[in-house]
Amino acid sequence: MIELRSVTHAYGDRPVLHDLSLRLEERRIAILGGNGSGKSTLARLLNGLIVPTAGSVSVDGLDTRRDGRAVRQRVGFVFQNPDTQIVYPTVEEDLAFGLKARRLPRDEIARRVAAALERYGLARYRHQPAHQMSGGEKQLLAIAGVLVLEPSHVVFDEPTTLLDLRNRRKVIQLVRDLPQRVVVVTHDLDMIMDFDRVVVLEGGRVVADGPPAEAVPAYVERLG
Amino acid sequence: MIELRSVTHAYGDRPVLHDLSLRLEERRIAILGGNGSGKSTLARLLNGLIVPTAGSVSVDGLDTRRDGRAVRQRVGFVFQNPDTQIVYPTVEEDLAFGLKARRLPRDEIARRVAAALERYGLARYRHQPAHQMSGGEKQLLAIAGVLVLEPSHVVFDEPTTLLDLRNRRKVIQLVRDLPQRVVVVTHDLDMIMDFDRVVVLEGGRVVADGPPAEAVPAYVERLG
Amino acid sequence: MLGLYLHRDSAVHRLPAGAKMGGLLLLTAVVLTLPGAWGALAAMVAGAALLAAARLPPGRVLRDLRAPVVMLALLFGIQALLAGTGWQDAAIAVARFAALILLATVVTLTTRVMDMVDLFERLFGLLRPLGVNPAKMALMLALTIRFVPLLGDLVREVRMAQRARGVERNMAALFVPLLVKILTMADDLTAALEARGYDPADTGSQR
Amino acid sequence: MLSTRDLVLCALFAALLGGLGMAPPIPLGFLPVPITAQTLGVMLAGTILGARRGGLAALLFVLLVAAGLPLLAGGRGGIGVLMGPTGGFVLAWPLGAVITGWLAERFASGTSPVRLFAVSVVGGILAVYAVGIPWLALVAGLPIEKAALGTMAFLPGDLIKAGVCAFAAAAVRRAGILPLHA
Ligand SMILES: Nc1ncnc2c1ncn2[C@@H]1O[C@H](COP(=O)(O)OP(=O)(O)OP(=O)(O)O)[C@@H](O)[C@H]1O
Ligand SMILES: Nc1ncnc2c1ncn2[C@@H]1O[C@H](COP(=O)(O)OP(=O)(O)OP(=O)(O)O)[C@@H](O)[C@H]1O
Ligand SMILES: O=C(O)CCCC[C@@H]1SC[C@@H]2NC(=O)N[C@@H]21
Ligand SMILES: [Mg+2]
Ligand SMILES: [Mg+2]
Repeated sequence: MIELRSVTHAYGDRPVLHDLSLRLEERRIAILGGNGSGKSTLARLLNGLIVPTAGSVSVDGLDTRRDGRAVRQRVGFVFQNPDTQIVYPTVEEDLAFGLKARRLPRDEIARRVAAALERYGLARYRHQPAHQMSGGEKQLLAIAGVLVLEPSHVVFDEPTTLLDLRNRRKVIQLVRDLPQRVVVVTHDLDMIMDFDRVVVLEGGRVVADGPPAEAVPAYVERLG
Repeated sequence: MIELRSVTHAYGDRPVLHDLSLRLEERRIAILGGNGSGKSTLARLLNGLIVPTAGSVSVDGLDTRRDGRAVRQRVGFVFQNPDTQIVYPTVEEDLAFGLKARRLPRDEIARRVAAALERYGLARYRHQPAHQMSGGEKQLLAIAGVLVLEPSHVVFDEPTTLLDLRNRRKVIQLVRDLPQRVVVVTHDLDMIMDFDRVVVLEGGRVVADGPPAEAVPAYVERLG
Repeated sequence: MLGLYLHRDSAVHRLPAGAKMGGLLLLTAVVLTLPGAWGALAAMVAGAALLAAARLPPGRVLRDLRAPVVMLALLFGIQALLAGTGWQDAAIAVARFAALILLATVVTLTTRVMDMVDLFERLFGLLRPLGVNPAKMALMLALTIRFVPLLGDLVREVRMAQRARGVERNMAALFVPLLVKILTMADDLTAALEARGYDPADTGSQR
Repeated sequence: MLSTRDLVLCALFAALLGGLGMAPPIPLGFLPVPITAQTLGVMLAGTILGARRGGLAALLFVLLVAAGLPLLAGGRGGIGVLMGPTGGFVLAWPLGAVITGWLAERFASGTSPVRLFAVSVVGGILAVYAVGIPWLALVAGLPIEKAALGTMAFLPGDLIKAGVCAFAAAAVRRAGILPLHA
């Protein structure tokens, strides 16, 4: 469970989130909101990539400010732009990157990488330079690179923006099938229609919060 | 009118477009296709940013290989990511960039820049550094930077991917109201429903070509 | 950080970039040659006067200056302590450079980047016989100014992506994706420049 | 002649040098010269772009610092800083990038990290020190041996930077992204 207590966040002297309190315990949660409403900021707070200017964020009781490292082991994060997330050069090396940092034994790493290559349909790209893959394939690799670490929560920041219809469905399906708890920031309403909860941000405040049937129309209306 | 005659294009020894012949004369044309199908490559051929490996592309009778410069004056190009399109530090200077490259007289430049600032609602950002603008504002600036050159055709490569609902509508409306001939590469089906023609690519070949009511279902089915 | 030009309607803003840069050079020479604290004092007074004349908000300017001055104080202060050169000398050294940074900041805040770049372009014109293309130099300078914040964001983003994958600090792994991203961005930027009518074969001067 | 792509690459690497200035400088104590991440940018510009473009990138950076942009670590800039005790090092950066690039083009155009490391050391460390030390002695009024000895404190850090540069440049080459002569 992720909990935000009176969280305020500012970049320099510019506040972008104002006194947010949320208990995120549903299995699939979406965050909607206009450009600049604070979605990415909120998402980055959830695994301690940034820490709040005031208030606190905790994951399963661990404070992101004090136990940042432990929190990041629990909460995986997939960035919008796979290019900045992939540590090149080859697909296989990239998948092993996070596992090596955890100092797992060599054969354990090899096992997990092989499994991930299979599961996400990347096996045939194994030795290929990652930057030569298409947008959709890169996005899959970025997701695989996080999931191979087996986090208990996964946060996605707009994971479908570069994808065609087919790859988008693939990613939507993949997210749907994840056993983990999931938080997705997106503008893609199709993706979240069967989610358990939708939080809508505007100007750094929650303006709607509830099941999709309630919150999505509120979002559409506000931005209409 | 843009015409492609038996166009083939390869990057190195990897062909991505195969013997394409198209006469693009409708006012609003969309190009659809999966990731890696060759859409961006096709778009870049249209204004001579790249020239075909074989075959030829002409704009109003001008060959892109021989008259590249004249072609680029006629065909504006708006990229997916405004961050890679904005080249000068402030909004006003960036708008002036293309005009300066054309060697227009100073007062003509000033006049056109002022008009564009007004028309696209950028006047209040005039002296602001472009990097401080939001995604949607940047996209508007990128479009304005092209339209200020008054091209007779405008090609867009996925212009709405980074935008929220509101900014997306704004850009869709802006594209709809353009007096120019327009070619749009996109995965965004809402944008093109009232277009005159939709060309669907797959593996570097045209697999459907017609009014949206015909071509879009063909696209959806293929990628389904 | 690169807030740079701060638009105000003032005589200092309207002064030609050449005059401002020339003045800056001159004052720098004076400050560095005058013995003791006098040069620094003179430059401080000049800087403060210009600041007022330019109608710049002093709070904002002082905030911009805080980081470099703290840095300078650290550089010279620790040296004074360890080398025993005396705190007065250290204070004077800090004051000198702080004054010069103040002057440079006033010039930067009141001069449009384009005007500065135009000035460089004219200066590079003198080097044309050596094969220097002033228009290209000017364009590269402007591009650099535009890219600095972009690169800053990129560095931040890549670092975060790595921390998200459990790698808290790994310099080598940081630069691989960063370089790949820079090099692929270069292709898009090149296309964007050419799409807007930039022609590298065009060697004539602007205007 | 410089192509549009060359212009963009030069500007991007000049900006990368500026971006590296965001890492806080570490004061040494006995010398008024900090440890900075920016020399890594010099080595990267040389090894990845080659002599001409790499040197140009570093030159652009120095020009913008001279113009007063706060691009040096800790937000410093302006002619005054260039004329200060650290000025010789900064002014030597373009030279360092040229030498690194020149050597890379001849001896390290492949993916060998060892060679890339060696050229980074010669261009990015030796050449920079060769100009920086006499300048420091002159401006700070130190005997040259003392300036040279003090500067040796940068060596461990700069060797690490050369290592990082070699690793990163080798990886980029292995991915086949930008051949040195393209
Ligand atoms: N590192 C930063 N420094 C300064 N301001 C920032 C930074 N990151 C974001 N901001 C600003 O904070 C506000 C919220 O940004 P955020 O990225 O959280 O918005 P968002 O909802 O994710 O928007 P988008 O839909 O465009 O991705 C924006 O106005 C943005 O300009
Ligand atoms: N500069 C390049 N060098 C080598 N291969 C390239 C280059 N640009 C594109 N390709 C390859 O050519 C194919 C077509 O690319 P293109 O960018 O035209 O696809 P697209 O239809 O625009 O895809 P997307 O929807 O992902 O943007 C892809 O397989 C891509 O990997
Ligand atoms: O920021 C400045 O004022 C310039 C600092 C120059 C530092 C020199 S460059 C070579 C050597 N290696 C370092 O890390 N620092 C010094
Ligand atoms: Mg965001
Ligand atoms: Mg594309």
